[in-house]
Amino acid sequence: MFIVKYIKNIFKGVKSLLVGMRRTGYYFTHHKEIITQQYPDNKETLNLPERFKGEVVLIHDENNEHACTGCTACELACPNATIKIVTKFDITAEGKKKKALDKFVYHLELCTMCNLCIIACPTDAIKMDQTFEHSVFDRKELTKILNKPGSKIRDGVE
Amino acid sequence: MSNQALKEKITQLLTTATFDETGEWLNISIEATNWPAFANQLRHDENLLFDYLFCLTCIDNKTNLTMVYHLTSTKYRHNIVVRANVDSIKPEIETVSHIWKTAEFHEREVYEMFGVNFLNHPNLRLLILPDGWEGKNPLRKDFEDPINMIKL
Amino acid sequence: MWSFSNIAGSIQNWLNQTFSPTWSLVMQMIIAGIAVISLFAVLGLILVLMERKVSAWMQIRLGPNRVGPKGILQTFADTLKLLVKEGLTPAGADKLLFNLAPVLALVVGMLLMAPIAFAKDFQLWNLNIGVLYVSAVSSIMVISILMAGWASNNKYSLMGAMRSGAQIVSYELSAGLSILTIVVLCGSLNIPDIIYSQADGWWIFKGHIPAIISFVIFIIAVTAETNRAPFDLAEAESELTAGFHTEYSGMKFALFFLAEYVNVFIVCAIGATLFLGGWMPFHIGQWQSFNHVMDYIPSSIWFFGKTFFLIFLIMWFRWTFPRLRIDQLLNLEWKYLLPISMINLLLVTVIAILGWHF
Amino acid sequence: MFEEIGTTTEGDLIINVGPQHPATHGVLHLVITLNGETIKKLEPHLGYIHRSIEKMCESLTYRQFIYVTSRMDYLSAHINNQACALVVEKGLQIEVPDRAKVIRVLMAELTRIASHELWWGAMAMDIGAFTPFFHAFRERETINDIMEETCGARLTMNYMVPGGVMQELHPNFQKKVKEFIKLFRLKVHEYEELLTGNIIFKNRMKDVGVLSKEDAISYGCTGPVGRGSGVSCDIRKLYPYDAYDKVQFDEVIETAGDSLARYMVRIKELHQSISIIEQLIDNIPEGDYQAKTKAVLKLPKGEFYQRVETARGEFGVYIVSEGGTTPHRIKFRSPGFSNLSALDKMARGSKLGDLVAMMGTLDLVIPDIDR
Repeated sequence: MFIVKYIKNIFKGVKSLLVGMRRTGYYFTHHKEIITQQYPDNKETLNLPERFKGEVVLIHDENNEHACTGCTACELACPNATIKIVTKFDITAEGKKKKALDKFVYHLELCTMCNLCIIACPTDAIKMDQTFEHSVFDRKELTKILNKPGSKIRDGVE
Repeated sequence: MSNQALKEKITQLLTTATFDETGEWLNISIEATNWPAFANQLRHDENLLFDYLFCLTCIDNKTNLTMVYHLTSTKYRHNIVVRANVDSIKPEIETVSHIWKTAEFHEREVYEMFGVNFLNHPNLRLLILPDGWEGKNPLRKDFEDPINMIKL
Repeated sequence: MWSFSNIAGSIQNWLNQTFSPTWSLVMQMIIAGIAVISLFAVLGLILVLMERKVSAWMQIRLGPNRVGPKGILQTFADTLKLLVKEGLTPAGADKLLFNLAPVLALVVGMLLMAPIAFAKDFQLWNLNIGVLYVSAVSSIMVISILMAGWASNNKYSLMGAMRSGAQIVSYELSAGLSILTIVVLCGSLNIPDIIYSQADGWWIFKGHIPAIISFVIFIIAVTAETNRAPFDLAEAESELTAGFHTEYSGMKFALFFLAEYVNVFIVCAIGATLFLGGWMPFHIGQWQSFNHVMDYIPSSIWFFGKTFFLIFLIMWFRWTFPRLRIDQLLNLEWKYLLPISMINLLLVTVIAILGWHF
Repeated sequence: MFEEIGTTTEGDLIINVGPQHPATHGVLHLVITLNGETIKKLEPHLGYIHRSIEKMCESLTYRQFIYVTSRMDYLSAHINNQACALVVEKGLQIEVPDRAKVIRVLMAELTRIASHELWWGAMAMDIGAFTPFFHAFRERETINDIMEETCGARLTMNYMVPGGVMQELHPNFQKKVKEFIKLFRLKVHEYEELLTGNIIFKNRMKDVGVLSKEDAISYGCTGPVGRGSGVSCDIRKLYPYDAYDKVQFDEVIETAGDSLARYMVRIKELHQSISIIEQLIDNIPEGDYQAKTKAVLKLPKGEFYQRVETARGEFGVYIVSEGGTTPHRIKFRSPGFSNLSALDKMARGSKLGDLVAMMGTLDLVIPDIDR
């Protein structure tokens, strides 16, 4: 019957609309389920996972020593030339010339956080840090020199 | 159909075709001039029914270009790769966009990236490159990007 | 007792005693105008914030919470931003119509404010054909939208305006018919008369099922008439970017925005007046003691409460449903709403003639 | 540009949808010829974010080029990476440990759920319902958090390496995934309440953008678009890779070919993905997560093709190697490119409002189309 079908359709339609409205109405009255975070407010409690890839850092210990031998494995592994290793020649105690790290130049603006350099590093000298607030006013500030001034290679790292 | 059966069947269709079975799928090399008729047969032959062209691309071998067509049959589930060499200075090949509709966009992409001229293509215009692009085709080996972001 | 009508009455008395009758009338008009404009501003501020909060809570968000405590001053900040923005006029636009359209939209809203009873005996203009006046004036709104769409010299705007024209003209019918059911039941077009006829119960309860049906149809039709989702085809931001106000910026855009919200308020106020008794407290037939308790709540609170409930309902629709397509929109009107409201009107007429309503 | 479209006659209206338009997620540009509200012709213009990834990859080594593919279809970045890892493994004949295979499948299915979530929300927003967007993002956030814990990033994870995966799973991974699945089953029900059953939604979707089975095959439509038209094209089922041959799941096929069918395919795929994850999450084999590979990878001379099923359809990587450390030619067969080509066929004769429904259910990701 046409009329019966017509009325049935209307009721079915209205019911489906009411089901949807019940769902939004539920969330309207249940404010505890609100999921949006207040990022600057929760800075203290913000917990990033330890593996989070924020930026590359060179690990320095308390004696201002790092483990980078300047072997350029990370530079070769990097797909977009983010890392530039500048080496120099140190004179060791025996009077021999030895290649050593002069500057670990890191272009954060080019980095895609792909983690390939960390894997490539034979001495585990670099790691990914959890900092994620990288915005600066001048692009030049994103080019960083990772080895701290006066730092030198840890003894025994080849 | 197994690779062997396919080979026999295709030899019947096109005697000049040469085969290469080292890869995952049967590779068939043909002359570019044979392609339109051969494509029609591949699509409509009852035992082949290659109705799905899942990849169409071009390779720049510096001396010549190679058009590569990956075909599969949604009924029999067999795959073949058809390769046709075209000249690198004046590359030309017949379009297959009336047989496999997906070829229309893929051929337009190859046209602008490699400069291959697809004869009888209904709408052979630039798709990805900006209107009025002049100069070499970007995916050719001899293309040098004036800005060159790749090598940095 | 403290009430709006007492305050208005004392101001009127004072004016009449101090000035000559002509000046007193002029002063009254100025005061009424200022009152309407400030009501506009306040409504805009409140409704925009309300919409943002309602949408936020339905979408499991917090909503604005930066400006002022819990974000209640957010709309001030928004208005300030829109005020200082440049009001662009596109190069090919018809300048006069382009600039006139938002003003017209606002003027329609102001005109519609006149016959609405905000509280007991508190009305700007007690018009004996109040309901007719409202439905007549509200259809001018479509002209401002068409004007905006055409004058913008933009294809999106034009399409939005054309859609809006088709939409408002058709939905005017069922809105009018569902208003008529109440007019038939109480036998008057005068808004105070309609309200007083609901002193022993609101029409939605007194008028059996037909009144409920016409209430539902009225809500659907006015949602469409005010271009609110799911009937916001004139704007349809995913199809026409912003529809008829694509080219508007700054304060001109803000006027459209304001007009939309004020229109929502007005149609909800009309709905509340017709079906939910306007400022009339919740009365049940012969329960005198219960009715007395209800009378202690001020009439203005009843009015605004009902109106805002309806506004909330319309916002609830907006944040739940997807948008209709233009042909489905017209189908809904011509194949469903209009036949139903006609049969409904017939039923109500029978009920009214036989006196079956309570 | 407009003269070339041809067929325009007096009274036709040509509008540009995009490159900046709320309905095109990304910078797609469609030139539409309208007659009133009816679409007469539609012409996509691409390339606004073309980065020539294929050319870039020609100068990157086989370890390096994987990360670039995350930037193509950023919503199924994981699955793109997986395809690249698989093709390198195919060329070098590396045997991947079982553990790595299962981890890859788990991650791929989580990615698929996350991608479908975003599609669901964005499609609902296209047709005018705003609320689903936020509801969908709530669950997507949970997946992203799980990803972040194990892979260290939320969207472009770069977790696949030739021979396995980059890092061991996080200790919390299994627990969190199980919690998520339990919750997600309830939430999918909510989605259906909010949108699937809604009569306005059904009317918007039904008989809109119908694509017949023959056309779907001819246009090379794959994924939910192809399956919505009744084409059996799930690579996971047809040519199983990694651990897909070990799990039980159904290939979802709808035959109607309209937008509603494509919608239903994706919603049902959510259930299938959950079932795959449920089968694997308690049975991750012990062992290495990465096979031993040489430091410098050199693919033998030849051609290698690997197809995988991303959230949008069949993704293929075609490598031509000359035997060096970098590929000679690399071609990415992206599902979105072929799916987009069918849009003109679908859209002709429908209303402008239908176009957004069609584009919504095609689930176009523009970087995937432009590459």
